[in-house]
Amino acid sequence: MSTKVHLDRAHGLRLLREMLRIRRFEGKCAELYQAQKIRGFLHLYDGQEAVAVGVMQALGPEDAVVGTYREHGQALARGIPMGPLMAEMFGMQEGVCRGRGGSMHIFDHGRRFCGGNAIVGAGLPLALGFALADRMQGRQAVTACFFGEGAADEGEFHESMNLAALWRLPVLFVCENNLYSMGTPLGIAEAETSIWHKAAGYRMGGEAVDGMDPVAVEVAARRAVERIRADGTPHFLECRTYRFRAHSMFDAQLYRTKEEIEAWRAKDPIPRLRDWMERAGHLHAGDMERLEAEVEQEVAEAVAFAEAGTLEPVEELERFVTMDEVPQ
Amino acid sequence: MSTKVHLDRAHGLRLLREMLRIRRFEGKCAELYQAQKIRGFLHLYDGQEAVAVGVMQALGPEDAVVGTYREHGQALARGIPMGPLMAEMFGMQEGVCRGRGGSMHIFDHGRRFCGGNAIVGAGLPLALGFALADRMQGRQAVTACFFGEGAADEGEFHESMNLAALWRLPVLFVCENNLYSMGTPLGIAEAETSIWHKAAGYRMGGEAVDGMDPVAVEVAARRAVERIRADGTPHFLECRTYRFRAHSMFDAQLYRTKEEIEAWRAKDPIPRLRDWMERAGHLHAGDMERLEAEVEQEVAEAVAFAEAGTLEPVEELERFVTMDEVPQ
Amino acid sequence: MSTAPARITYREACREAIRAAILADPRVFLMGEDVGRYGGCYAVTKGLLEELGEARIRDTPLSESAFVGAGIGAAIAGLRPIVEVMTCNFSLLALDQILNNAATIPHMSGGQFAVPLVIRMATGAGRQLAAQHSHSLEGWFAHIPGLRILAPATIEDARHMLAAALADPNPVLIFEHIMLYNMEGELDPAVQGVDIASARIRRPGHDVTLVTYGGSLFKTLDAAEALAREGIESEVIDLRVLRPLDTATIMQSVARTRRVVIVDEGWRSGSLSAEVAMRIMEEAFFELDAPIRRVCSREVPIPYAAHLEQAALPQPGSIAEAARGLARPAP
Amino acid sequence: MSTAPARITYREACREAIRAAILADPRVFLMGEDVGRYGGCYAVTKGLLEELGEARIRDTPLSESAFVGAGIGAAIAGLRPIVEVMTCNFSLLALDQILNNAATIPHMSGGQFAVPLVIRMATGAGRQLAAQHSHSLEGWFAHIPGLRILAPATIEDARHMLAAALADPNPVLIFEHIMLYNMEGELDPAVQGVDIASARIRRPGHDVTLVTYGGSLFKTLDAAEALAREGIESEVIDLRVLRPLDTATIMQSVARTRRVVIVDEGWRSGSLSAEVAMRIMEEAFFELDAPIRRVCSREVPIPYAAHLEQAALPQPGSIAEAARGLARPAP
Ligand SMILES: Cc1ncc(C[n+]2csc(CCOP(=O)(O)OP(=O)(O)O)c2C)c(N)n1
Ligand SMILES: Cc1ncc(C[n+]2csc(CCOP(=O)(O)OP(=O)(O)O)c2C)c(N)n1
Ligand SMILES: [Mg+2]
Ligand SMILES: [Mg+2]
Repeated sequence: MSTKVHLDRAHGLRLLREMLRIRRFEGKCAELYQAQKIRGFLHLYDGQEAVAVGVMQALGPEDAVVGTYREHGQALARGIPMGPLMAEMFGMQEGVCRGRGGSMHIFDHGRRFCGGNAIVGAGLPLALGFALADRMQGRQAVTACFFGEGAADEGEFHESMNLAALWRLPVLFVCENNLYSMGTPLGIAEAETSIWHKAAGYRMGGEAVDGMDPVAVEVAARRAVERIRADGTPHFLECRTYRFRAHSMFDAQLYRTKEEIEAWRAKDPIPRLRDWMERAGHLHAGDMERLEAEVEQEVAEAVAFAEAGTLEPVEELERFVTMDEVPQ
Repeated sequence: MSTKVHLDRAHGLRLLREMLRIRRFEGKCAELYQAQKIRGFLHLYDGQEAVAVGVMQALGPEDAVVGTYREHGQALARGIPMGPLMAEMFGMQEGVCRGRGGSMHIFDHGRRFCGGNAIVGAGLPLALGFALADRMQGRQAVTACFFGEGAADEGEFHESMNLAALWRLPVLFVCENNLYSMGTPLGIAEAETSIWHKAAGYRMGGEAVDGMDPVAVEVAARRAVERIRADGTPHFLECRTYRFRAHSMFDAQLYRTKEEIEAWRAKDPIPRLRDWMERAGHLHAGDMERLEAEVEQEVAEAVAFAEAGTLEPVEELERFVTMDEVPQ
Repeated sequence: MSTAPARITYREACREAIRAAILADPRVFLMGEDVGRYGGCYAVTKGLLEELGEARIRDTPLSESAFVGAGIGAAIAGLRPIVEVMTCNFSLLALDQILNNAATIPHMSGGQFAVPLVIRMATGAGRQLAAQHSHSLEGWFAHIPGLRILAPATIEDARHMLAAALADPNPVLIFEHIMLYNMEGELDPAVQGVDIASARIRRPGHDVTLVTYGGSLFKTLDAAEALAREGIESEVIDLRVLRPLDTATIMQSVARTRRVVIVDEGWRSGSLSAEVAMRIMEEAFFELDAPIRRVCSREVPIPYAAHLEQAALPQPGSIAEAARGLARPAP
Repeated sequence: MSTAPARITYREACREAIRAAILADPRVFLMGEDVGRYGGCYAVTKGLLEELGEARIRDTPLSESAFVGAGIGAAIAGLRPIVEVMTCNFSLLALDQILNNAATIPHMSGGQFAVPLVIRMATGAGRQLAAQHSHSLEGWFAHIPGLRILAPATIEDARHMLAAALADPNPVLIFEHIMLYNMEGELDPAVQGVDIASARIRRPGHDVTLVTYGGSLFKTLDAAEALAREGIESEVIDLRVLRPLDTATIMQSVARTRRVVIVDEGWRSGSLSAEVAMRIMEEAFFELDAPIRRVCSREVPIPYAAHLEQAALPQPGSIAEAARGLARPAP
């Protein structure tokens, strides 16, 4: 696989479509939350789409992904189909986790997608374990581990970075720095606000990248993954991004200004890529409309799938508290 | 207080005596452990005396100290009298903690000495709290927080460093880097083995100092404490040192060579300071003998004090599980 | 101050408690994640930063161990910190500090240092927050010597327990059930404080004693109403203080009713319900006419789906059912 | 392999169990603090690094949360890690990973991922290690659904439980009592494995049932000997598995003896003893001739001084005393 990204028409359309799928899926989720079809905590990825979409381009099916609780985008970009994802949020047994996990706990065994983790920072050690298992079993896989910049405050971040570097574990650390952890701005939470600089403290390679540009993210991710595969050492990618919406559905956003949000909206990765493709002649008339229509259709089908879902029988409540065997 | 250390005769003798007190006290402890007068875990400070003695010169009674489980040296240098310290290790109620704490849990309210903590890294957050309380109550005090380089692996180290730097808390972090955490050499435990460099990752000032030289430690500590008092920001001091003996009384030291130990013994801070003072004309004939005799006498008295101690009545076992009032 | 009872939510009662404590004592301050700018995960502390300033309302980084430990140190060194651990689900990250430092230092230091610290956290399930955000750990924490554990279930307790907790020279943990924050009720202005030592009988009865606390209190009272319609009068005890347990109040009730159901949102095995039952067995075995029953959470990570979540938790129906079985024993 | 019973220590049995497991399955490895170069805090793993190499015997940094979490991830991804948390006193630092990840992911993922992980730790008091190094937390961990909790008390269990734990598709925690490591005894080579589901009667008797586990087993057997000299025949049950509890074995014994004492080194309130008692009350209330008694640790941070430490722990004397009170009720 090359680290050069040939941003031809097909690839550009793919990135656009992937981002659009996340955006429209989540727009629908917000609606459905108001309609009380979806409940619990719902954290939208709105604005951050370029990160997951860019990073996932660099991964193959043999690789693994550990996500956050803001992981719809990570899950969709990883290829988890929309129907079971939406059904999960409806709490239906047709959901990826039988409706037990909800928005914050998406898992997909086949796609090596291990959470959906609602404890900030708790996914990092899991990623080490995946990488260690791959290494010890002679697989060339890379584990991509997503986390917010808030996770970098936690002790587990420190322990995990050290262990990954020390043991040369094939992990791609993807920090989604959206400048806030809930309502706490970065500068209120961290003495060193350049997150990727922290990697150097563990002698780990790292860099910052424009997280509002899927191509930039993809290029950086491909380069990193290639290096990780080659020499086995971990790498750190800080993706500078922003969430356009509230932290969750219960957030009045008293901690930031409308102007700041607007300034970031101007960098919205979707119109930005669209415009670039237009200028480069890669986007033809009607392309956007077709994409939008296709995505709308997919979302509608996902909702229909979820609506048609059934509830797991209460008798199964205790199933899988302990497992009878290890799923292969 | 000046950051210049006037190493005159009096001061030199003081440093020598303080180190000797620790060395001889612990030599006796080791004997008494064999004689089963002292039990539990016993971690000797043998070789590291220059660190505690050097740092404590920079502190006044208004300052606070948080120690490790290898804290005899820290406790003695802080001024905790030998008798109650030895009685503590005998498990006598005349001990500093009524015999409840033993070697790993020395506390002294009057001297603001808050542990003796046997959970690696767990003292760091306590130090932040002391510093915060001093700050909020308008006291100019500094909290000196001791920890081994092994503590730097723990998540609590990371969280504490960040919080101290972020909130500009008056803490002097004193890392006693003796190259091993139990039997694990530094390079096996940490990707970045220069501990003081870690401070920069939190935008905290730091430096490494020869931990086998009490004067070097004192100079660095005085400079740091002065700065902390002046601008309130924390500072990091990595003291490069070595423990001459085993980790604890149960350690066969399979993990390091006799040659390595001998090489470090050549840097023993006590003969080193003694020789320097001799050369500088500060040490007169008979000084050493007198010092040794005085310290021997002090140790003997401490042992006698401990031997004469009494056991806390079993009826008091539950006393202080909860407190009736806050001691002033 | 008006003497008319004011209508107020549990959330507002918590907020007012914090506000009043900070205004009353310069040593008191609040720290925790998002307590300031965000106004608190459950909006408890909204407006306090603006009113009380950054020194007294401190937003912390996501560093549960460090800021809880800093609270312990600050308490030892003379302050009276209120530390908010956003929810008990995150308290595991600070458990070493709580158990090995806060609960231990007073005894281990031979009584030299006290730890007058208050830690607040939200607890409980019911909002479809799924397995990692729905724990009820207060009963589990009650295992630890040296701690006092409070579970305010009423608006009055939410308003007044904090002051008593701050006056205690020991570490006190306060667990606020997430389903209570929106509860509205009257606060009697004549009540100026509450004790943090005793259980309370929230409903008198003579047929069966229902022992509970926190978020389960109202489910239990609902069950009691249903039972009353069937002619079974149950006495409902709100433990309020989970450690140390006020066993006297329980034993007096047992002596009257001779039958007990314990309702506890913790997972059944090893829950506080077992301890309460054992205390009754130890102190009042021969008073019992029937084995004690308990209604606890099912032993599963709480699922997201509403019907599964509700099935996992104690409910008025299951509580009434357990009581019915006791009060009308099969012939 | 010789068929004569070999004399071996509990420590050696633990070591041999690890060694054999690693040799038998390429997916098995051990990681933890000082398990390699140092040979283990309690010398359990001495020599294994030299024999098995760095890939299989991994010294970790002091990062309990990270390496336990890494063990969870590795188990999910196909390995069979044995993670050593040096002692349970440090396990609090990894509790979030254990509870919120290991115990939760199988259920929360709808059965997609299993966590076939074994975590070993030393537990218990008795060596004057003082408050922060003398916890008995195994009963407390037994509150958590999704975990299996083992307390090998005999050399046979120390030797064979590990293999069964590794074969379990679920996270299994093994607690080894520090006072047992030096115990020497015979290992029957004919026994090739043990179950990790059932309790065992270690001494039959008909007057009173003494339920215990781990380090307290031998104190309890001593008490039983003393009682026997007075004519009281006690049945001693070694729980072995603290979660899930094998209640059938207990109930059968209770049906015979009708009297129970539970011995548990955990702090009394909220200890496993309460759960065991409550189970008996739930399943065999009418079989009981007397209230269940328990002998637990006093509710204090364990002090350093030997006489205080011993006073804080269950002892043969206090166990016998409790049983005596039951078996010969006051007239
Ligand atoms: C250990 C822990 N502490 C606190 C929380 C509550 N919490 C949920 S999300 C969040 C903010 C996380 O910020 P960040 O890591 O930057 O991710 P983002 O929400 O910005 O994507 C917090 C504090 C949690 N889930 N886990
Ligand atoms: C959290 C925790 N993990 C493990 C231990 C066991 N332990 C005791 S001392 C020690 C080594 C600590 O090394 P270091 O911090 O360098 O201090 P040193 O012993 O060298 O003074 C370890 C691992 C502990 N006490 N606490
Ligand atoms: Mg963020
Ligand atoms: Mg060291």
